[in-house]
Amino acid sequence: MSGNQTVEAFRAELRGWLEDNCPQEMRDGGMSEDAICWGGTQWTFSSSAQKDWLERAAAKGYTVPTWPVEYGGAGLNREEEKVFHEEMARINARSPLQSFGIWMLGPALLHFGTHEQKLHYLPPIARGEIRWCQGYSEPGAGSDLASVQTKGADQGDHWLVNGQKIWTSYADKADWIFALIRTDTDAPKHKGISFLLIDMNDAGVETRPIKMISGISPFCETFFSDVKVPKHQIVGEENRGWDVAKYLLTHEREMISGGGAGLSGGGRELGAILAESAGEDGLTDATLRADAMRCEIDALAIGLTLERYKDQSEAGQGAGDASAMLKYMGTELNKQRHELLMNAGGSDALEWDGPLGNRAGDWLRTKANSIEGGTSEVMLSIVSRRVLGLPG
Amino acid sequence: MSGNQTVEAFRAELRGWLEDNCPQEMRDGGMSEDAICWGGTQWTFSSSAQKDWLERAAAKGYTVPTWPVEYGGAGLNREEEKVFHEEMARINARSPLQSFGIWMLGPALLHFGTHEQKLHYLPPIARGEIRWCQGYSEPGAGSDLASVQTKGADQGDHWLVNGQKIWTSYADKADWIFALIRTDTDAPKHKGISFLLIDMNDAGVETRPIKMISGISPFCETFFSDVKVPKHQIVGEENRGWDVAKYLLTHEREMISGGGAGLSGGGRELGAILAESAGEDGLTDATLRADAMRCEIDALAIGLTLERYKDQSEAGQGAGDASAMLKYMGTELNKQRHELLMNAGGSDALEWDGPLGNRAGDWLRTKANSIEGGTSEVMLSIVSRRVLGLPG
Amino acid sequence: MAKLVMTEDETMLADSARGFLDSEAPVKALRDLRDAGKTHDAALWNKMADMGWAGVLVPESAGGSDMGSAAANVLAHEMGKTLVVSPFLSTAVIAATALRQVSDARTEAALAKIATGDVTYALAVDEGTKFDPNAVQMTAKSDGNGFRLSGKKQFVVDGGLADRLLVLARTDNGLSLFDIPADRAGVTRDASNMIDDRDAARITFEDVEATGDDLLGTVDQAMDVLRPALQAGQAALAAEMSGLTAGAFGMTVGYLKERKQFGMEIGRFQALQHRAAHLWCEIEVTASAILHAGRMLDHDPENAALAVSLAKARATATAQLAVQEGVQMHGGIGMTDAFDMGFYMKRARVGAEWLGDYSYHAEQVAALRGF
Amino acid sequence: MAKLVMTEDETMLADSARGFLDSEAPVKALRDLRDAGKTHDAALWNKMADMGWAGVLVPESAGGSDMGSAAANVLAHEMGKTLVVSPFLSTAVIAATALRQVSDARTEAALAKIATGDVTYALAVDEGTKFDPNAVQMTAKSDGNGFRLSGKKQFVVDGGLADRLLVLARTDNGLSLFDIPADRAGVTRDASNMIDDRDAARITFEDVEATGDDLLGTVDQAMDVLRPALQAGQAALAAEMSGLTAGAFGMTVGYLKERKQFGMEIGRFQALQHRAAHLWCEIEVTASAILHAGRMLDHDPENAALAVSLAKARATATAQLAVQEGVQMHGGIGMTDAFDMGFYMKRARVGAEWLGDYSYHAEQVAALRGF
Repeated sequence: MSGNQTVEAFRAELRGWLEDNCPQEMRDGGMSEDAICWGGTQWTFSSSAQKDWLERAAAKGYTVPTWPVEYGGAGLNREEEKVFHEEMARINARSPLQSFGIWMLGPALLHFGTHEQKLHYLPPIARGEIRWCQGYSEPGAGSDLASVQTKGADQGDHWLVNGQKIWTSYADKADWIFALIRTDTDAPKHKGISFLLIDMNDAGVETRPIKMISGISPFCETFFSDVKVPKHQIVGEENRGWDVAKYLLTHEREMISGGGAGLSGGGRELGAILAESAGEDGLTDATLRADAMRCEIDALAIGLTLERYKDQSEAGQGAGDASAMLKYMGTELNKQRHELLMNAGGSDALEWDGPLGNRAGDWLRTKANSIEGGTSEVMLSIVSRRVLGLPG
Repeated sequence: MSGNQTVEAFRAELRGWLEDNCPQEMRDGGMSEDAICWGGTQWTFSSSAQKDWLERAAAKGYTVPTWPVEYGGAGLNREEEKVFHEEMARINARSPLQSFGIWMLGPALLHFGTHEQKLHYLPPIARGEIRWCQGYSEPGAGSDLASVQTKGADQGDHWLVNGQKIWTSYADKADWIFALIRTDTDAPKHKGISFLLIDMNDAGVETRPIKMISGISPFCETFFSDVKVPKHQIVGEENRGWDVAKYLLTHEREMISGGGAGLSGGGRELGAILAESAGEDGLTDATLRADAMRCEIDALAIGLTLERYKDQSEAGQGAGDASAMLKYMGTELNKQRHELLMNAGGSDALEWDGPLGNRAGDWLRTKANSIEGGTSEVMLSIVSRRVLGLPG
Repeated sequence: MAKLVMTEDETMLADSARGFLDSEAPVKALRDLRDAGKTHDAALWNKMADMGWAGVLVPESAGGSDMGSAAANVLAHEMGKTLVVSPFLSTAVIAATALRQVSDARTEAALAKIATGDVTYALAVDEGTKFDPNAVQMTAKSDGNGFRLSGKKQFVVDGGLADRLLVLARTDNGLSLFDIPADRAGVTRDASNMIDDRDAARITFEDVEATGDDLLGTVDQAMDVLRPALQAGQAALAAEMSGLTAGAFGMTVGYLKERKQFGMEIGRFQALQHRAAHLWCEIEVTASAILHAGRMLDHDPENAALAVSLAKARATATAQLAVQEGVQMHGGIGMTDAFDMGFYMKRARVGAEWLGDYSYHAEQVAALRGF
Repeated sequence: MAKLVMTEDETMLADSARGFLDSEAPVKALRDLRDAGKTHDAALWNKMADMGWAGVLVPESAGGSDMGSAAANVLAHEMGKTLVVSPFLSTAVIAATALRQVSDARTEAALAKIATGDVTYALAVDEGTKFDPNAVQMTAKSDGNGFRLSGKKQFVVDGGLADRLLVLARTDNGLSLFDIPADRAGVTRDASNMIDDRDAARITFEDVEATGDDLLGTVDQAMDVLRPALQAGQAALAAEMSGLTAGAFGMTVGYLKERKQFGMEIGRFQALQHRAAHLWCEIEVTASAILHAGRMLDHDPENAALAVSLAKARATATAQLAVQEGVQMHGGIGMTDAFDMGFYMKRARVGAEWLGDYSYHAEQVAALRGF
């Protein structure tokens, strides 16, 4: 059987499985905050369909389709993964599970973790049992992520962690946190940081939600007071946590940029959303039309660029610092797209929970895209120095 | 008689004079390179109408309407000047004379010159007899205008000038040049420069035209080899030429920005030009329409800002470093406007001397707007430091 | 034409307004109101009325100070700086301008009540998601000597708090404007939960009775009365937006000077310097358009359309840029509710839509300029 | 679908093209041609043909190398870098693609001559100032077994040098495409004095005879033949523009590293760094769209319209930005004819208009995306 035949056989099988297993209510293409299933011990399913969908998908490894089977995945290769997303999109299926464990910790563990760590931490992520959050930023650090002040004092078999993190997404709903902790205060800034895994239920861990301009609190401040972290809860080597962080930053940038790419579900809706706002003759408002066309063109081209970098990386041609480019272009575009959607929505978009749902909240949320995971300014400086080789 | 009545009486009188004296051929609103009368000893009138118009206007002081009568002007106040421009525009009259003498040297002499200098130099400018050019920039200096290397060695009753200037507009057609010359090589950069007036016919002055991307050569390189400049040919004090230069730079910036302002003749034509390119239903191309509307709005608002700063300065509220703002906004807009006109012109605009005349040449010319007289980047840095007080 | 320079009177008015508002209505007042679940502070509005602001466009004969549009814009600008919540635009600018287009005892009395702060108004025009008076479908059917109003309005700013409504409806041969009490039978108001925390409502009119007396101006000729009112409102809204732009920009420049990253003030980074400088340039240019609109409304109102659309378009674009740069340059903190920048961003967004968005006014400019 | 990554063959093709062009056709070749008052270098075109480039889209049966659109785009990109002057797009891409849509002895012979460089073509579509095939008014009236062509074309790129013309004209029930020699009686060519110094002409057709044999494809069905040819041409033009963008950008980054002002390299100024970095990001994104267009044309030509319009729109916008930033960052020297940047700016402007401008392709995208 040729590669193509294998892939098509997989498609047929998957299509059948989806037909049988994806509940009808989960086929509404839901992308909003409400529609997401995050998992974790605090999780309450919004419907039995949501629960069924998660359990069935997890059983097949489809919550993390590209992870190895032994860690809870389906072991799909790149071609199969594409087919997987195509078939999911075909029936408008919701993602059965989303989480920082899937997006962030998983890739880090797969790359830096020991076999034992993978076996221990990955399957509960894949099954949506344990929810993770990320502890990188600290108050006042801003773009200077490596200026980590939270300390882990070496106590032999454990570190004693003290300090404070900020912008920890959904820390109040998470079970565990992966965090950058300074374990060597004498070393240069980037050389004394370790990447630790911490149980949020441990004594001394506290969280406080931060209310954002969109009215919701997706982020928290997280405080550590004399928290004991066993030595085996480190990913990678001691004081080499910055390597893990950098790897994940690159990964995160690609992920955030994907949000604006237009080939993802949200992007595919742009034309449809605009058509709704338009009259019978189409979108005749010249200003809006011109902006919409430019946005659509850019979204499609950025989507193709994501695709191209994946292909390049598969072909062994590293994308290198291009993730900074993708992050910059993707997030700036996403902001523009949401400005456009607010504009198209007119006064209907100006109400919380108005006729257009959470359009205003989504719009405000995008403003953080070009700040979190490295600001647009930092991305441009990276390109300037590392790609273009400009001095300074 | 109230101020308003005086002004209206002036309007009536002027209207009659224009009716009697402005030749019909000079009422075509001509703004192109060909339509301009520059004057000077090398000047050849393109028609007898052009010659008549210059002579009649000069006799009334209308080539420099706001200059004092004794220096060749008409002594108009601000209100009368506005009326003058309104009435000229009403009959689409060409400007009878344009020159660097009028725009640049005149204002400098009126501000810094002695009475004798004014009497000596200004009337020939007003009559179009002597054409001036400007010698500021030097090769390699770029935005750093004060890095003047051309030297004037003190020889008692004269300076011996040696060096090279670049971007001297129409130096090959000019009779005299006003130039920044380093007369003290030991002083700090800005403190050893003098503002000298030099006869282009003097021995040792040579010019070489620079061909530009638009195909024409409005600029020259100008070389000075042992040129003797008598001591009385200085404007302002010795080694204080930078004060004069700064004054003129501000003036020049306002002038260049005015080119994009939309309230000047060129601006008023935008709507008409676009209407030509449009079909019966108006300008329906959404992208072009959106750009055109934005350009028109910005042009009008920048025009009002010029107006506002003039009013402020009359009211004794200095505009200060706002000239940097006007220069930046005006020239960037002018570039956009010409991109728009090229776009609207389609393939007709892609030929030298095609159906749209010199549209491509005009477009290319505008690219220098944001470079000459201080780049846009320098303007933004001036605003950042002097207006906003940002460090650096 | 009056000069494009602030007069001494205007400067004094601005200074005194600023002094009052800094103590009585800083951004915190909006925050407190929001946290209390309210959209209106009647006590504040009474104080403003006492200072003569409610009567800024009311003729002296009706007890107003009749200072004109430029002065109203000065007040709106100062209010914008701290995102003041009040029915100033709806009542003191729009309704007062509409009412003074008609000279009779009834409008004189209404204007007097506006000046004293005893009555508030809201303007009900929009029916779709975009401002477009000519698209109004709401009907006012002749019924004996009066009318019966039926239809729905949305984005009625101050529509929840207002005592009276100015309602645009379609009569037999055109549009007519009605001035009716907000509690008249058949009027149902649903508060809109606005992102800028100000008062607004969706309003349903079910067979609402209106007499000939409720008609403001001539039947079928609403625009004679409404156009000047809209223009005054659009110009004042532009001024308010330029005020909020100034507020957001001031915070941002302050932050650039104070915040350190990578060992230095971020205001030393040239890329940020140039962006801040560019923004300042845009602000200056917009200021001219707003000043000009005020002058035209006061001195040549028949020809003010271009000036007003210019001001609203520029103010809208500049405000968006100012709040976007404001949030981005502040980084994460700018995204938190605890910080004020978000309030500016949300107000700028609502102001962008109200009384015609950028595109609406750009098309007005294009039409007036012949393309 | 083939991957969005350059194949080894493509990389080798690019390298060998670059090697050849750097020695045979640097920007100086364009300058020399211009200074000599010429718009075509037949010797250069013959060398290109010898290397197989003229036959890049010609079937092997007709002596071509049939490498496909992606390969043609690779060549066009390399040519763009040094602003190479040649009839490559008109002849090897557009005409060859049109001809191969029809399989007969005549087209086979024509394709063979293209591959050897023995014939050059130009495409005559535009009649107004903007590209719009559907607006063609030129007539081809039935006359016995043949036709009589009357009308005017403009912006016929390579129309002065071409041996043959592909002419789009209106027949009784639609549009038809004719393939006629450029010197046929009744054809008058007026050279256009183009700002990019390349060959172009305005062409008048006065009662020009065409036989049934001169018809390319079916009468009234020009688009069957023309659409693939236009798409191949648009994609290759986008690739050429991305090449010129790369050329201009390379010069600019080099200048930033070398030019000193105020005592340091101007590339140290963060504002310029960020602008250069932004431009690079745009270039990278555009590169993806162009690669994708080539893949779609080669593997799924029926559905390539979106990909092609995307590529041309992006390439147009990115090229304008690159040359504008290029001139501005070079300062005065960038404005002089002695420096090459102006050539890039002028070529970018002509490329922006040819075969559909940004707006044209944006509207195609909008239509295909449903708004």
